[in-house]
Amino acid sequence: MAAILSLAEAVEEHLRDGDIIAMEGFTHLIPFAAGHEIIRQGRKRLTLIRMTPDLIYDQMIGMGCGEKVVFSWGGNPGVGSLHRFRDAHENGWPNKISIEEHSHAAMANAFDAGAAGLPFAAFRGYRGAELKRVNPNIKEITCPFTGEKLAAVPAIKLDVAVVHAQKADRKGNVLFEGIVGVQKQAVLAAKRSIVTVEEVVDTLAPHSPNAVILPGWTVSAVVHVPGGAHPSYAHGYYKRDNAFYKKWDAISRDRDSFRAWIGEHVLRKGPDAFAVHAKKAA
Amino acid sequence: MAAILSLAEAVEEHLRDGDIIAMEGFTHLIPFAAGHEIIRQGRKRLTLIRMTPDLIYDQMIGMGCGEKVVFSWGGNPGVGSLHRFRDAHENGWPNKISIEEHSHAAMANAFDAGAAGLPFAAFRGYRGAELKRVNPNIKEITCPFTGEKLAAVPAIKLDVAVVHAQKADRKGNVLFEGIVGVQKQAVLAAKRSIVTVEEVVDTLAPHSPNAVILPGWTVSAVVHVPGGAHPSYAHGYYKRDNAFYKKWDAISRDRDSFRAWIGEHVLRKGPDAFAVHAKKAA
Amino acid sequence: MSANYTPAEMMTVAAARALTNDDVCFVGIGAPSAACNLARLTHAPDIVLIYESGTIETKPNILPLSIGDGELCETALVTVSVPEMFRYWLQGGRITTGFLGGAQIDKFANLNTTVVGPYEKPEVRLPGGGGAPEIATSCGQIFITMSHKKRAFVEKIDFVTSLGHGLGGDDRAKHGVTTKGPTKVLTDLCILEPDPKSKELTVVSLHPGVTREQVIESTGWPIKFSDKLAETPAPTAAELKVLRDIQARTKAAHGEAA
Amino acid sequence: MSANYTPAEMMTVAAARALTNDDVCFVGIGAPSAACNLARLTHAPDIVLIYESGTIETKPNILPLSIGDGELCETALVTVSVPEMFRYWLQGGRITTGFLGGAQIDKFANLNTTVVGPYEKPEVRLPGGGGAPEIATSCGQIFITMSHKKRAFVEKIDFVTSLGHGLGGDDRAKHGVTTKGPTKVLTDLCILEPDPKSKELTVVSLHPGVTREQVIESTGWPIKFSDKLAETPAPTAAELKVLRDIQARTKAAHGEAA
Repeated sequence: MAAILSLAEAVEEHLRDGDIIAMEGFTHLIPFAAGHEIIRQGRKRLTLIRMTPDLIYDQMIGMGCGEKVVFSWGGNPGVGSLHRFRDAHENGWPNKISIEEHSHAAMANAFDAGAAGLPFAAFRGYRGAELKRVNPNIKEITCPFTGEKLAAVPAIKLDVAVVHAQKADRKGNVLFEGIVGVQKQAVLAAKRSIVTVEEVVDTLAPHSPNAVILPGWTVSAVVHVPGGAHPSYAHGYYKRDNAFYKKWDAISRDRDSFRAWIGEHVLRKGPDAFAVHAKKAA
Repeated sequence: MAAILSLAEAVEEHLRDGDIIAMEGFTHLIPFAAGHEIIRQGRKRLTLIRMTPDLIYDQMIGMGCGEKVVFSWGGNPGVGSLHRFRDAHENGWPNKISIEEHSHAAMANAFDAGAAGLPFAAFRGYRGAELKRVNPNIKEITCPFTGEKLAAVPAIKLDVAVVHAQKADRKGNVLFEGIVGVQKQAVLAAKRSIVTVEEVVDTLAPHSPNAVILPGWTVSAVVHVPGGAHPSYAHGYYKRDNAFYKKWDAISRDRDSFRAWIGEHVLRKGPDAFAVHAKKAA
Repeated sequence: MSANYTPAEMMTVAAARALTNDDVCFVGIGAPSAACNLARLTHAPDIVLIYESGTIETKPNILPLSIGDGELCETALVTVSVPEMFRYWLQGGRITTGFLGGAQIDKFANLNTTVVGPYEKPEVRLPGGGGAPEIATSCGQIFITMSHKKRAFVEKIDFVTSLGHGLGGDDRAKHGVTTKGPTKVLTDLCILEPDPKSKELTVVSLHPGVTREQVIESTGWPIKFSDKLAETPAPTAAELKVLRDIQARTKAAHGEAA
Repeated sequence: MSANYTPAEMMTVAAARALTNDDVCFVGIGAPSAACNLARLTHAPDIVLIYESGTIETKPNILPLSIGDGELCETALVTVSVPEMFRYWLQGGRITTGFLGGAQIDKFANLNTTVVGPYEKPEVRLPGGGGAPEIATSCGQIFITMSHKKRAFVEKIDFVTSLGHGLGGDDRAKHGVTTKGPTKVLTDLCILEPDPKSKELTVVSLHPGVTREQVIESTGWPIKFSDKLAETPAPTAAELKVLRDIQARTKAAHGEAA
């Protein structure tokens, strides 16, 4: 059964230097508060897996938490580049990071395979695509019945999955709703998992029998962090702060302005700072 | 967009002699009314795919609709044997049928692969199991990263999927709820599909954004057949008729009593006969 | 002796006692379902019961006749598709204990639920494996419940539907299987466990009033007994009451649609 | 001439017109999203729009800034997981038309959204492929929308992020791809289509007021023109109104959380 912890406790207990982690959420429910806590605790040499590194990894990379990034689309959605990601990858600031680049289909299949306990995923992908040339983790497999050649990638296996959800009950059962991305797969592909939530409730009911729910015994720690997905959003709670995504371009373009922003909004703040963004939608 | 047809029209238009079909529903939502219509229309030489052939295929096999059965568990749940299935397989009455036997895991993976447009499914299965010896459609595949050997089975590709659901709207969008089995996968693995439903409604709303819904453009025909899953059940509408499952043992044990039952309850009846079983649950 | 309980009840109670509050069980229909729910309603209130129909953390008030009864979904935390159940939950390695039974079992706890006689021309065609082949290899351990009869406990089974300990010793591992496999066989006469080295099933506990002779007589191979052979504690009044209550509720419910 | 519309609007309108009421579109952010929703709000009310975030049959009232904006889910028929989207829906072959764009395109409509310069030591590191590599091969056909600039329309792209017609002719099929690939490239100057045999992009229609010289000047290879070169009909007042209305609503909405 999941333990209900503070964010500091959850990260201290479950996330270590050098871990292979995924902090998922496909535009929706991105666990920013947890990312800030990881920065505050100064975690290092993490392998950071996310389909879209987004601002959360840009912030962590800029503060030196990362050693390797595994991703499929590395931009600031609708805005432009992830400047801290590029600065680390291209100039080694604050430290050199390596990249493993895939397509969305490859990573979605790799998360699915990880959740299913398989060693690899086979899919009809990368045909005529040059990533095959530069990524040794893209191989080929032949269908034993038709002879068709398919792409194969290793399953994603995580030390820790970190995700944000709408609700958990007191046993740590977690409900996701809306754009659910690969969060469930990430948790099921991980040895340990931290789930931040908008609300801790007595019961998740009423809900569809087929709702996207993770039982508490599949989750290591549940943390109550209202607003914890800002500047991404939480369906049914608050909207995406598109304006902040645009502002981030200027903040992150320059190393000093980035450091200043992190100092003010991360290092000198705590998870409670996110509460202001948590206003339940009508 | 799905056409809303009568059951006779739907079967006439979409289901032909010699087709490879799956009539799915894992104990729940088994499309019995459609099975009876197929018997009335005298379809022959069908390849009948179902994880659990259940009474629906026992009835169709006993009336000579089948040529081959692909399955993973061939009993009358909680009761005993499928006598018509065994009589056809063991004694060739009313005609000889061949079988292709798998495990549940293999068929569930094969339906998933069919829906995903893949030629095969790989899974950790059949280890030390003798079905590998007697079923040439069970092969081995090696993970290109770890060298682990996994089982492989061909994806299920269907001419027609026939399933039953709770609701469809007038555009033919279909909602499934409760034990959803492999129905969605079956429809997505098929060239054509017939979906019988308890209710046709103006809108499926309100429902979870993540409900199990098939868009109308993925379905060929929707047919309104209240009670059409009896003696199986429809979550939220009526319960499983366990007593009938027990009675079937005696009815089906003997060829004449079976024929008599079919004559009275199938050949001399129509889909309306199922309406009596459709009482909405409180 | 004439007990105030049946041998079948003793088997179910013994199976229930073998479960712990921390178990995540993959439950089959029949005796396993009765045993798992008896455990849940007695000493293991938090035990997680999963049925292959996709129902997770189900708490049925009546025992299902089929693996997909509505009761299982209505009382579950959540219900997933069958492909997800077999891919993410069973193959994903989340199940601690799986239950199996069969028409035939051999001394290494390999099971046959497929055919009596040759596969191509069976004397008796059984329902088949269903989930068994992968339950047998994916769950942390396997409990087997069967009625103890000579025609079921045989020297050689006609078809290996699901792997137990194979040919014994470390043969199971040779199939690339890393899970424990059958750790207990619970019958209406006794409890058997595989020998730590040879993996041959050995009687470790006789149910009250059952003699060695009965077990020898009911087993199709020269059955071994443990040096520290125990007697299974008889079902308690509390255990019997809970078991009989749920069975009475079940009987009533399954008649209802008649 | 001074038109009452911008070249970007002309491009979006031209892309919208190329869509039919029967299309099932895999939609990307930006111009494709504007074009698909313009089509939906004008001549193709039943067009099915799918975004890779898992939203199926979405009818956004404002254009998403990100591929996973809440608006997409709130107005969708249903939202599925991202693995399901890529496995059952895209790979499953259910998409008639996919939209792509890029930083670089070559004469065979291969696209680069990965790097300018060498991959290992890029001059400019672009966001990367995202869904493009499989969108390019799994959809029935591909429409490409790009601003027509010499630095984008290049003789040789630095990295083949997604396959168009490869080296031309039947090279695409040699990669085991059976879908049509790029059938139209819609720019702010003109509409290009691949030559039926050579698959080289050919200008088939110039937007009003655009000259051949402008297109030649803006293309990094000796661009070919169709013998039956047409002029693209200017956007109608109705088309412009619908497009500007949704863009105005979008602007308002995206400011709101500031």
